[in-house]
Amino acid sequence: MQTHKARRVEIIIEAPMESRLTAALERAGVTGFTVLPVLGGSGRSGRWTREGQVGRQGMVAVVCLIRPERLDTLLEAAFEVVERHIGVVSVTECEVLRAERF
Amino acid sequence: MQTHKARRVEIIIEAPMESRLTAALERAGVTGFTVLPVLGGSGRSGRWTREGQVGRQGMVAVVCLIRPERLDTLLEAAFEVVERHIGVVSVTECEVLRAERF
Amino acid sequence: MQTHKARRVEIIIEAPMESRLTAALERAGVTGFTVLPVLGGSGRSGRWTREGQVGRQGMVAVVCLIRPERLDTLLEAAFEVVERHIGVVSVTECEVLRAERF
Amino acid sequence: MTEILTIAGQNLLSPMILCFALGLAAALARSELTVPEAAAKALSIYLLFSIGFKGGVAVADHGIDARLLAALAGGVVLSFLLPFAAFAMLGVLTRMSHIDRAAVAAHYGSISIVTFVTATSVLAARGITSEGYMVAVAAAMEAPAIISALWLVSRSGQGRAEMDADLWREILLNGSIVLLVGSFMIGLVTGAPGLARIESFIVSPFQGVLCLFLLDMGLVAGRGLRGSRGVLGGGALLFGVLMPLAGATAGLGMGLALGLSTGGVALLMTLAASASYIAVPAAMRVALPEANPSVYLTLSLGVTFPFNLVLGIPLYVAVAGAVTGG
Amino acid sequence: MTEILTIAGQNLLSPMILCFALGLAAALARSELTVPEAAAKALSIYLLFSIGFKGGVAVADHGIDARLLAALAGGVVLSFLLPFAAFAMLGVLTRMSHIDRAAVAAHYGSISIVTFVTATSVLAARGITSEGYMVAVAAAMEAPAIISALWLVSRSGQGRAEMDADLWREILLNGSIVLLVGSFMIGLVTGAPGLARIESFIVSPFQGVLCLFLLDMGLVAGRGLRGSRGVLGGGALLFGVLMPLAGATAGLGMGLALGLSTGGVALLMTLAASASYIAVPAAMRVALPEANPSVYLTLSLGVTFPFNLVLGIPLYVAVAGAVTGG
Amino acid sequence: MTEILTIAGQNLLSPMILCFALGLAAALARSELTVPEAAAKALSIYLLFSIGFKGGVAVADHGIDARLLAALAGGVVLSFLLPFAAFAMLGVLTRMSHIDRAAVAAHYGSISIVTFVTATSVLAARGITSEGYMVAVAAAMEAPAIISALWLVSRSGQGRAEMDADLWREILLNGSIVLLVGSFMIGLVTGAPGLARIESFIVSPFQGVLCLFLLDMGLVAGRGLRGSRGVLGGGALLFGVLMPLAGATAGLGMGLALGLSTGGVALLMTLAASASYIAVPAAMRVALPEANPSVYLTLSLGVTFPFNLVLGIPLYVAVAGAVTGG
Ligand SMILES: Nc1ncnc2c1ncn2[C@@H]1O[C@H](COP(=O)(O)O)[C@@H](O)[C@H]1O
Ligand SMILES: Nc1ncnc2c1ncn2[C@@H]1O[C@H](COP(=O)(O)O)[C@@H](O)[C@H]1O
Ligand SMILES: Nc1ncnc2c1ncn2[C@@H]1O[C@H](COP(=O)(O)O)[C@@H](O)[C@H]1O
Ligand code: NA
Ligand code: NA
Ligand code: NA
Repeated sequence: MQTHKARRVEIIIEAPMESRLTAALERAGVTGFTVLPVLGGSGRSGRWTREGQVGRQGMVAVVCLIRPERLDTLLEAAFEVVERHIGVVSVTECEVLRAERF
Repeated sequence: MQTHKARRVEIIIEAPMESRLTAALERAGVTGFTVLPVLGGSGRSGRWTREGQVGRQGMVAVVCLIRPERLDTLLEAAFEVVERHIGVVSVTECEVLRAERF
Repeated sequence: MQTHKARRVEIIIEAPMESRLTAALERAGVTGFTVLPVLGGSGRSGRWTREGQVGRQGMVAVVCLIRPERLDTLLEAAFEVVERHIGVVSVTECEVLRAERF
Repeated sequence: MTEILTIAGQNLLSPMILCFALGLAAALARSELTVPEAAAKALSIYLLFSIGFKGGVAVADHGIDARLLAALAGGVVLSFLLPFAAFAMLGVLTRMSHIDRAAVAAHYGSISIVTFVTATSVLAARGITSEGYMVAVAAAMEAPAIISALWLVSRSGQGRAEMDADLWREILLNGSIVLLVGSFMIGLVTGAPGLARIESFIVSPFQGVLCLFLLDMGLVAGRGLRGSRGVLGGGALLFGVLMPLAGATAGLGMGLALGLSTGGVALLMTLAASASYIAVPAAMRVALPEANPSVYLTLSLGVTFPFNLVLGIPLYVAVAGAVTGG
Repeated sequence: MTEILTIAGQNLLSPMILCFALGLAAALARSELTVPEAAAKALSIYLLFSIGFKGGVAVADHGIDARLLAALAGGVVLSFLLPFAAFAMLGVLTRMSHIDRAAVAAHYGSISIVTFVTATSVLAARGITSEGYMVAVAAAMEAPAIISALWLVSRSGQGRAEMDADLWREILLNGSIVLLVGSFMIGLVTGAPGLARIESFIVSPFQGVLCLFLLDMGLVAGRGLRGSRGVLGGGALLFGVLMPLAGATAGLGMGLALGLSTGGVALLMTLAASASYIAVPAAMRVALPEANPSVYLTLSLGVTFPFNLVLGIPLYVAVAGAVTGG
Repeated sequence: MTEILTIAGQNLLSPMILCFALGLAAALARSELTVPEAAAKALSIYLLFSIGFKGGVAVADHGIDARLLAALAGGVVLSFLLPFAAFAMLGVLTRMSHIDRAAVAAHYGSISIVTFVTATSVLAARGITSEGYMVAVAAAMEAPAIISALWLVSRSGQGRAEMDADLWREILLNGSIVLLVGSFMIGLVTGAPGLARIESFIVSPFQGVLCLFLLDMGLVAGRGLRGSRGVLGGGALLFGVLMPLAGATAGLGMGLALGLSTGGVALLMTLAASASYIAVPAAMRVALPEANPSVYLTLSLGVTFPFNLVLGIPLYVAVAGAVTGG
């Protein structure tokens, strides 16, 4: 099948920052993203699990498929938000179906 | 460690279509897949979150690790189901342990 | 933006094994990981969904971003735990922001 | 008239409606208040189980009414026919595409069980009884409208409806039908002694649970409305208010023809006036993926549901009382 | 005999059993009805807390019974020994692998707390009292069977059991043991005054909550059965019915030896007859990953659980009544 | 003094506190017992709704008290000022960074609604009434402390607080404020007749629900404590006990100045003594990401919350009684 080069960006970020991140992505012209729940994790700021939490703390994973040429704009927008916060950003090369969607 | 070339296909699709997609994958000879929950997202059909939903609307992410030579069959089967529906399909190159499982 | 080569390891494993896996990862010097919930899946041991379960059965996905040179240590640690259990391990090349975090 | 105003006033100031209003206001003000999905689903399971069970016990108590089958048939007929009225009205009032009109029509032929539950609680507060089997009628009215809508699409040739055996099973055995009919039958079998064992679970807390559930419905409806501003034009909004009135009128006629009690007529009017927002949307995503979900969800959940809750139900109860002299 | 039939009939037509049947039927018919996982877990927390607390209050009221420790020891002995019977019976009736037999045996030595809860509700409906500390006996019977099963595996040399300190902690401090024992002790400490404060939460709605929980159990059991057709042969199915009877007989003997009341004997029979489907499966996935989960889950949840619920419990209650003359 | 000991003793042996202790012990022993997140959130929605509604009904019954506005203002003033006391005390007792001190201070100026709820249930058990509008005071005290803390940070120049319109909306319209104020107003509007309709849902099961909720709080607090061993030094621990006493003293003064009833004074003391662990932490993650969440969460949830629950509340109730002569 016909596929098209793209990038898959995965941003793991604190839940209270989710709406700020997605707003920044939209401002940067990102046309789509998907938010996945996260159960727990570990990093420089230690271990956490959803069970050791009250309220809306915790993290989410935002996945964003994007044309390669738009990657830099996206990363800059994401970095702006992520900068002072805990969380990680990774980028993978991928292929997508239906390029007109991106 | 010994690893083997494979493809990771990620299909984000409406929940009511999940069983149809997995049935199509099974018919196409796919030996395994994993379904992840999705909290929300945004795309051409606008923004949605699980909280703005009643009933079983919403989306899921189906992840499928597959031998490279089987990719085309899988994509055709998936496309058949996804075609008229909202959602996205991406393919990444990867390596897997225990190739005999795929 | 400045990005750095890394690997994204995704391990799908039974929930009762999660704490053993993350403990093994930590012993292997992994500095961070993220645990995602899984709704269901299919593989050699058949189809399962969270709804057909009582108690804490089911699976989780553990995602681990890691420097390329540490990959082998990680895979060996993971394999040790996964070996006799159902589940899959995949590795993707990726780029990360803020390399000092890994 | 004063009767209508009294009922409407009492209804407006009931904890249920105020909870709905609170949820709506919170969502429109973009508060992050949410009821977890699992909790909302658990509340709806409770409501369906309770109302089905109590309906079954009522039928067990009074004996199987001869009108049961007639009422079921009447409900099915209404569900089949209302989509045609909705489809035509949308043609006059809006410029929606053929497919969108058909999808919306399916929603208005089907029913909203929460609207029905709220109506039963209004009746209970006024001491008006109704036929226990009305819950079975509600279940029977969920699906037929979908057939009419798909027929409207296939006739037009302007789209393709994807129907398969799986979809039929999903529609006919959807969660709320199974739970409603199942608990109705359990109530029928166990009768009053069964009720006695679980009364303090399914009867006394019922209205309080309904409050929390309507709070969540308000949140969901409000979020839906915010997310779909501009999706509906004035004509569509008008439809969202006129169609329930048309449906209620048809329900009134059918209820009288069936010889139902005052409460039964009011409930049948409510069923006909209400629009689905759970079972039918899911079916439409599979069968008519090209139809725009924002349109039908906003109409049924954002416009018609609040209208029925706040104004419709008191109106239907008052009219049913006046017409049947109950 | 007529006594058994009466109890069985009443049991069959109770809302609880009918709810279980509804869930089973819905799942087998592939309805999409589901109880959210979080809701089901919340219901089970409620049931465990309520039954533990009430047990503690009962002990506080009647004073610590001299037989408490003996009953605990008796339960532990049963849990240790029953796996050997199960292992042997599986060897005769089936061709399962050594490891699968051991894994299944662990389940049948351990207990199902929902079966126990249902039995207490059957006793309550018949006005039969029982020793409050039976919930502590239930908790004590959860884990010993696992040790026997792992010993059976290691003795055979046909597999390797992975036991570590973590696993022991997970087994001994698993959620249901902690909640059951913890709420038992809270009930013991607060006694009747404590109960008075939360009675309308943990006593009156209990049977209704049990209904919804059994609805979910029916759904889960039904989905499990559908997903594992062909996994069990006729011999295994027979085991799923004979083993609880064997267990109940052992429980009867132990109960009489301990001098328990009619209700206590019935509950000990039920515990011995029931098979675990929460704690033990999780432990088996860690300790005996090669054992096939479909086999042990289908047997314990799909065969023995419904059998006990529908036929077993009334039988055990009737037999306990006849034998103790209660 | 004996009064304090009596209340403390009764409190310690209440099912609520024992449930909290059970959760704490289970988590510290690394049991895998958990209350699903959705269930815990549902329980908290129930508690907030119930307490808000009952407060509104109480105000509707007694007429709007002239002191309502004064009490609201008094609460706001306390919430504004307490962070300065906390900030100073932390400076003396610990070596925390400026930013961490400010973040902790925000928590102690704000309130814990569960602590408040537990105090109302202790009052109810002792037959002490209080002003219905205290729930509105509680809501009013949630946010002001955040402003003080951010001002402390910006003044110091040692960090940067990220405040935007979105964050203000999130703080002021956070779930618990909206639900508490909303249900208060619903109770105010519907009054006693509204309460009658939902009484068996929001009144009778209240204390039982609180038990399960505190069980979960114990689990969460225990897991938090385990995960952050070594994060807090002795000075910080001392702060976690002294600051609530300081807050309670300020609350006592304000309560007397406002002329509140015995119950009202006890509740205002409790509010001032309690520390937020939901709304403020989320706001801090956005506004002061450099502040260490382990520090403020462990202090407020792991130290001060248990202290208030077990010792603080009985003390505040006894002191309020002694001082007001109630
Ligand atoms: N190397 C990593 N791989 C995957 N997830 C990570 C990694 N490092 C951090 N995370 C995630 O990001 C969260 C915050 O990380 P940190 O900022 O390092 O404390 C962790 O709790 C994990 O969920
Ligand atoms: N570029 C993208 N990256 C990640 N997810 C996407 C993207 N576009 C769409 N999606 C997901 O697919 C859903 C439907 O997309 P669409 O069909 O464009 O409305 C969205 O709600 C997202 O969850
Ligand atoms: N090829 C695959 N792609 C994605 N997930 C898989 C695959 N194979 C197995 N899995 C996941 O791993 C679980 C156990 O697989 P198995 O050990 O093959 O039974 C399945 O239930 C899936 O969730
Ligand atoms: Na209708
Ligand atoms: Na047993
Ligand atoms: Na405070």
